[in-house]
Amino acid sequence: MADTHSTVAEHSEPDHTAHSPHLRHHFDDMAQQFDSATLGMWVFLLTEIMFFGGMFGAYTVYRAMYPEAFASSSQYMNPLYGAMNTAVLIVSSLTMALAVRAARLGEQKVLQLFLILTMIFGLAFLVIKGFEYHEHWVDNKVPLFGGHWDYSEAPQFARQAQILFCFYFFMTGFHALHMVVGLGLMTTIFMMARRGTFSPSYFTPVEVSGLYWHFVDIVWIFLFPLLYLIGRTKKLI
Amino acid sequence: MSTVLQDPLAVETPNYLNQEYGWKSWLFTKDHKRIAVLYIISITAMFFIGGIFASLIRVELLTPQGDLVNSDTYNKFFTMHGIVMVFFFLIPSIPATLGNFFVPMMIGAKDLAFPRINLLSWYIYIAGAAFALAAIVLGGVDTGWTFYTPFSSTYSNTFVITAAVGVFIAGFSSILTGLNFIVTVHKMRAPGMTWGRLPLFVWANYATSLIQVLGTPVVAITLALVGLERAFHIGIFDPAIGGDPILFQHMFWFYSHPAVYIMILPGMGVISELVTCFSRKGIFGYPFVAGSSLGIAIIGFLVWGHHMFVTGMSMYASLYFSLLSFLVAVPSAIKVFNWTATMFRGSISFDTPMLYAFGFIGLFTIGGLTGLFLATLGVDVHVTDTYFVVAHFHYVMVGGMVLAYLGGMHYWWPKISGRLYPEGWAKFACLLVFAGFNLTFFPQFILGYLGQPRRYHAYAPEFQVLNVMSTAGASILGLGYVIPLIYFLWSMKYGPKAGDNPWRATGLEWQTTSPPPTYNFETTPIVTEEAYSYHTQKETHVG
Amino acid sequence: MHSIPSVRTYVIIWATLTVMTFVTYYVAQIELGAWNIVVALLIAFFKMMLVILFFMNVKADSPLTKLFAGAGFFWLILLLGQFFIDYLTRTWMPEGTMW
Amino acid sequence: MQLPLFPEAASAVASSVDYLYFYLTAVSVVMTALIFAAVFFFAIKYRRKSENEIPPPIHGSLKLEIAWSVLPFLVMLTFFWWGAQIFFANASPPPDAMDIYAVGKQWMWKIQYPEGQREINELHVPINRPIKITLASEDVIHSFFIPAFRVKHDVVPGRYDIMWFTATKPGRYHLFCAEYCGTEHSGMVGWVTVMTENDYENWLAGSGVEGTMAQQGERLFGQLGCATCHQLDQQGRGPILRGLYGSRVQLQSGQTVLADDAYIRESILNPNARLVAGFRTDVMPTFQGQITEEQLLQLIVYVKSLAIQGARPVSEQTSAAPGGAAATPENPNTGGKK
Repeated sequence: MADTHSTVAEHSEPDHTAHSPHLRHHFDDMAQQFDSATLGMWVFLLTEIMFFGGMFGAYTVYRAMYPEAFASSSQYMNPLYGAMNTAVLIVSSLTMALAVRAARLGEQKVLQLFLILTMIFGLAFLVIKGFEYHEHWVDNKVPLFGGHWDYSEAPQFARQAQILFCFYFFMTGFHALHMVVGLGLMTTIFMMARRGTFSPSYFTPVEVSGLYWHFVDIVWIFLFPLLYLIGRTKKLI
Repeated sequence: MSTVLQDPLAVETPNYLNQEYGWKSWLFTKDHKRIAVLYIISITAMFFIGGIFASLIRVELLTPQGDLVNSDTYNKFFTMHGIVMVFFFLIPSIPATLGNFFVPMMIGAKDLAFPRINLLSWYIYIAGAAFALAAIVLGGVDTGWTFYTPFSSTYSNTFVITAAVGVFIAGFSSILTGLNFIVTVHKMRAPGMTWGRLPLFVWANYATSLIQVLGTPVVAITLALVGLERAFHIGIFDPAIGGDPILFQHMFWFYSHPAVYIMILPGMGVISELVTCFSRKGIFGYPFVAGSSLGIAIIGFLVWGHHMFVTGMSMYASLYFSLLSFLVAVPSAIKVFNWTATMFRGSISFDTPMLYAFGFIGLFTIGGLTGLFLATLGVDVHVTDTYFVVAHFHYVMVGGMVLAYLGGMHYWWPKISGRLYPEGWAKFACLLVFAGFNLTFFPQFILGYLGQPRRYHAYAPEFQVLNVMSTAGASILGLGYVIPLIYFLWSMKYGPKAGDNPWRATGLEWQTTSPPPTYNFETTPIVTEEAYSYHTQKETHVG
Repeated sequence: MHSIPSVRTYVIIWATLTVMTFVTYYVAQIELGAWNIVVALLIAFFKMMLVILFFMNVKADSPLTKLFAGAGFFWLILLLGQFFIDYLTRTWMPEGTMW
Repeated sequence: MQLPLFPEAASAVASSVDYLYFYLTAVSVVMTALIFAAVFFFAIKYRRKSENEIPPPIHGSLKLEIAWSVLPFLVMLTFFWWGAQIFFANASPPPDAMDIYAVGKQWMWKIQYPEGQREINELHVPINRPIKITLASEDVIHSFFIPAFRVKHDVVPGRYDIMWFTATKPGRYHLFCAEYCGTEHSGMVGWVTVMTENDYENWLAGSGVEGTMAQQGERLFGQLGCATCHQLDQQGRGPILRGLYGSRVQLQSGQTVLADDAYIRESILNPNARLVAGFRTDVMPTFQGQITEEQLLQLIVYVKSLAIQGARPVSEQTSAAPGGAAATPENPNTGGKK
């Protein structure tokens, strides 16, 4: 490589920056910048998969160890809430996908509308989740705070069921945390959209936030059957 | 070449150091080189903090009775030594400093793909370090750096959560650095810089980044579970409600075994640069050296169970993990053989970086081979959790990683600072490190097979002689670390100007000025040759 | 950049996802023994693929994106698979050491 | 000053571990010597003679790469094979092994013998007899490590771990805790005394004990009120325990389970976890937190002593019954909750 510099590309930087005020100096062109950003988000999602993967792994081990205890505690979950929330999230994913589409096509009003819809569905998810948490609290099914825990209907599972409830709260809690972060992203994107930041040649933040939003949706797609739908055909409590 | 060459005696050219002044220009910089310097300062500080704990451990172990400090204090010493060194020095060491500085330069990029995330990762690192230091100042942690449950989750009365939060946060710094490198290597290469032409240091950092991105989140969630279990007294790993403490170990080592490859792989990358430069010869078997980095990164995820052979894990799992542990030794062996073969019919000089490379090859060979003892089921039962393990991983981590880091720092110091360090002192320090290191850790192999368990505050009197030897070695080693710190600082002001390419090395980082300008290259380079094409260098000459 | 899918495609995907959600809900009420979980996971996997391929538009994306998306699941399988190399074979041991 | 360089080998397995260790060391020394020699030789032979010399390029050799990947791996496979053989040979104790029970507790080892002796941080074993140690932990993970025997096993709370060895040389050897367990981890050490068969018998006879371990368990069985429901000869509110140990038990869930140490332990601590078919969940209280691991082991040894069909209660026997003997499985219909 010693002499590799002997030919030197005449770099046409001013042209590129002139094209778009959004091109950062260290990139050659917008395509490179867009590809980098989306690849970056995918690598980040890789991290997220493993982050939730750690919990899914531990969950699977315990579920294999104590299938009945897990099934019994699943009966305290309300699958209607779970299904509703799944539906809500899927709708929000649809609106998110449509928002990205609008951004690509440069339809500013449509973009803002779908971003707002996405936020509304995201909030709806959190509200339903809140009701659900409240029910568990009233039901004494919260082993987390050393108090609200009563499992006398099925004492044979009383101890191990705590593990499932711990996973339930950790997994849905971390998922809800991701929803909150997602809502923050949406708000930022919405503000940017209102300022008219995006155009068919620059919509990277919308695209990247969309990927994140869909990922959070996917996590829930797995949480729903794994937490709510265990052993629903049996009467264990 | 003459177009980029600068007269070393000329007035300082504009570079990343003199572009701007003042603390704000550093704390808000987005230049990967300045961020690398920030990292160098912070990990050096953490290294010496960890080093102080190491010295205290060694002083305590001079006598078998454990009479210098009480056992609680001693337990905190080795825990803080482990946490600081592993999570705040070894893991960020090469990637965040030399990698941050040179990966973009070596591929001909102006910066990393996400400069702001790069800066963010430094702040996250500092936040994590602040928690770890807070845990020390508040009274320490006594769980060992491994945080084994149920001791960490239920029984310890120390600042476990504070330290775990520190490690959790620092993990995200590591993830973001890895993410940045992956995207940079994929998307920011200069024209002509194909995958087959990437310098091996870049390959090594790329492989490291994969581990950082894929492994770190698992340890993050594991420590989060321990922290939550401790805070709310509920049990994921608590046997009282049916939890399995061994599951914690699985989850912990899923990251923490690959993490040792986060520590050693970039070191191997540095050695590939050093051996080629100071043999003035292309690497022997480029595809194998590059591929073995990826091989280590992937197979490294399949071997963690060898930390758990005596835990009561299924013995069939032990069999599986033992076999794969031998498999991961193969790519490491390939590297050592190829470095040696690279020297064959080379033009070998004995500059300080090359001395460190010799040291690395020797010590890493011993470290790697003793790793085979630990992968062997029947022998591991006896030596696991003894000083044999301590000696083994220090041979790899210190003998390997730290020597590579020091070698790399000496090699690239002229580029980073624009100055030369004093060669005589540097050779002397290198000798001290090598001798001190061996005196410290070789006796520990013998201690380990004799059966001295690790993390012992007081030990059986017959082990004293070997322990005294170890402590004596540690004093020499400590001196060997302090000397470079002094002369590096000294050389920043008084060292002779280095010139752009004092080693006559290939590699794009040497084609620009020293220190490099803010965006590294005045014009984007175009690459037409493989890495380490020393044989085409004939006519060029740097004064 | 990539081709832009039509609104119709998105709506069809959404409708499929919603239907699958109700399918998974009702299948869970039918006794299938060990197959309950298999069916539930297969449906979840199918839904995930729909989201990834269409909503996240990986179908039209570069091989590199596909590689990275796939790598995540590969590593997840490594994690789970190797946990179970231990947990599934523990009971093979001559002594009943599981509690 | 003492300067030992190699540990004493005092068990049947020690020398086989040592031989493998020597083999590994020999291969390592040869490999290290080869690499060192090559590096030194090249460094001197090919040292830079003039500042401007440029050596000819060598790109590599596929044959060499394959050779130095495959050959070392084949050598490593011999390590693997040999190591696995030792590991598996020592995985399960022979059926005639003598039982000893050890409980790890921050920060001491509590040893119990079936004959009733109890010690702290001292283990006495006879020479040339396989000894099976059942390990339990009261709190955190410990590790039972006897360097002279080359054996070690973690003691994980919530379960029983098993290790075994055959001592071959009389003497006193270190017993260490090898898994970090808190403040006085390094104080959790003791001694293993290996004695000739005669000395061991004398030692057993010389120490005053209050009955065998099974008798201690039987006393506890009475004190805790277990006997009110678990009667010896007729069906009470709990299952009959005679003949239970080693049999297969029909559970309420429809599965069957082997009544071994682990199952009995679980049934005492968490009675409803695996309930025997035909019994109610609200009868037996949990004993978690009310009895120590040592007492649990005594109860288990007592239940074990009832395994022999038609055996009388231990108080009427002269010595404890050996464990592990399988009794006829009870009729699942009359079997029940313990």
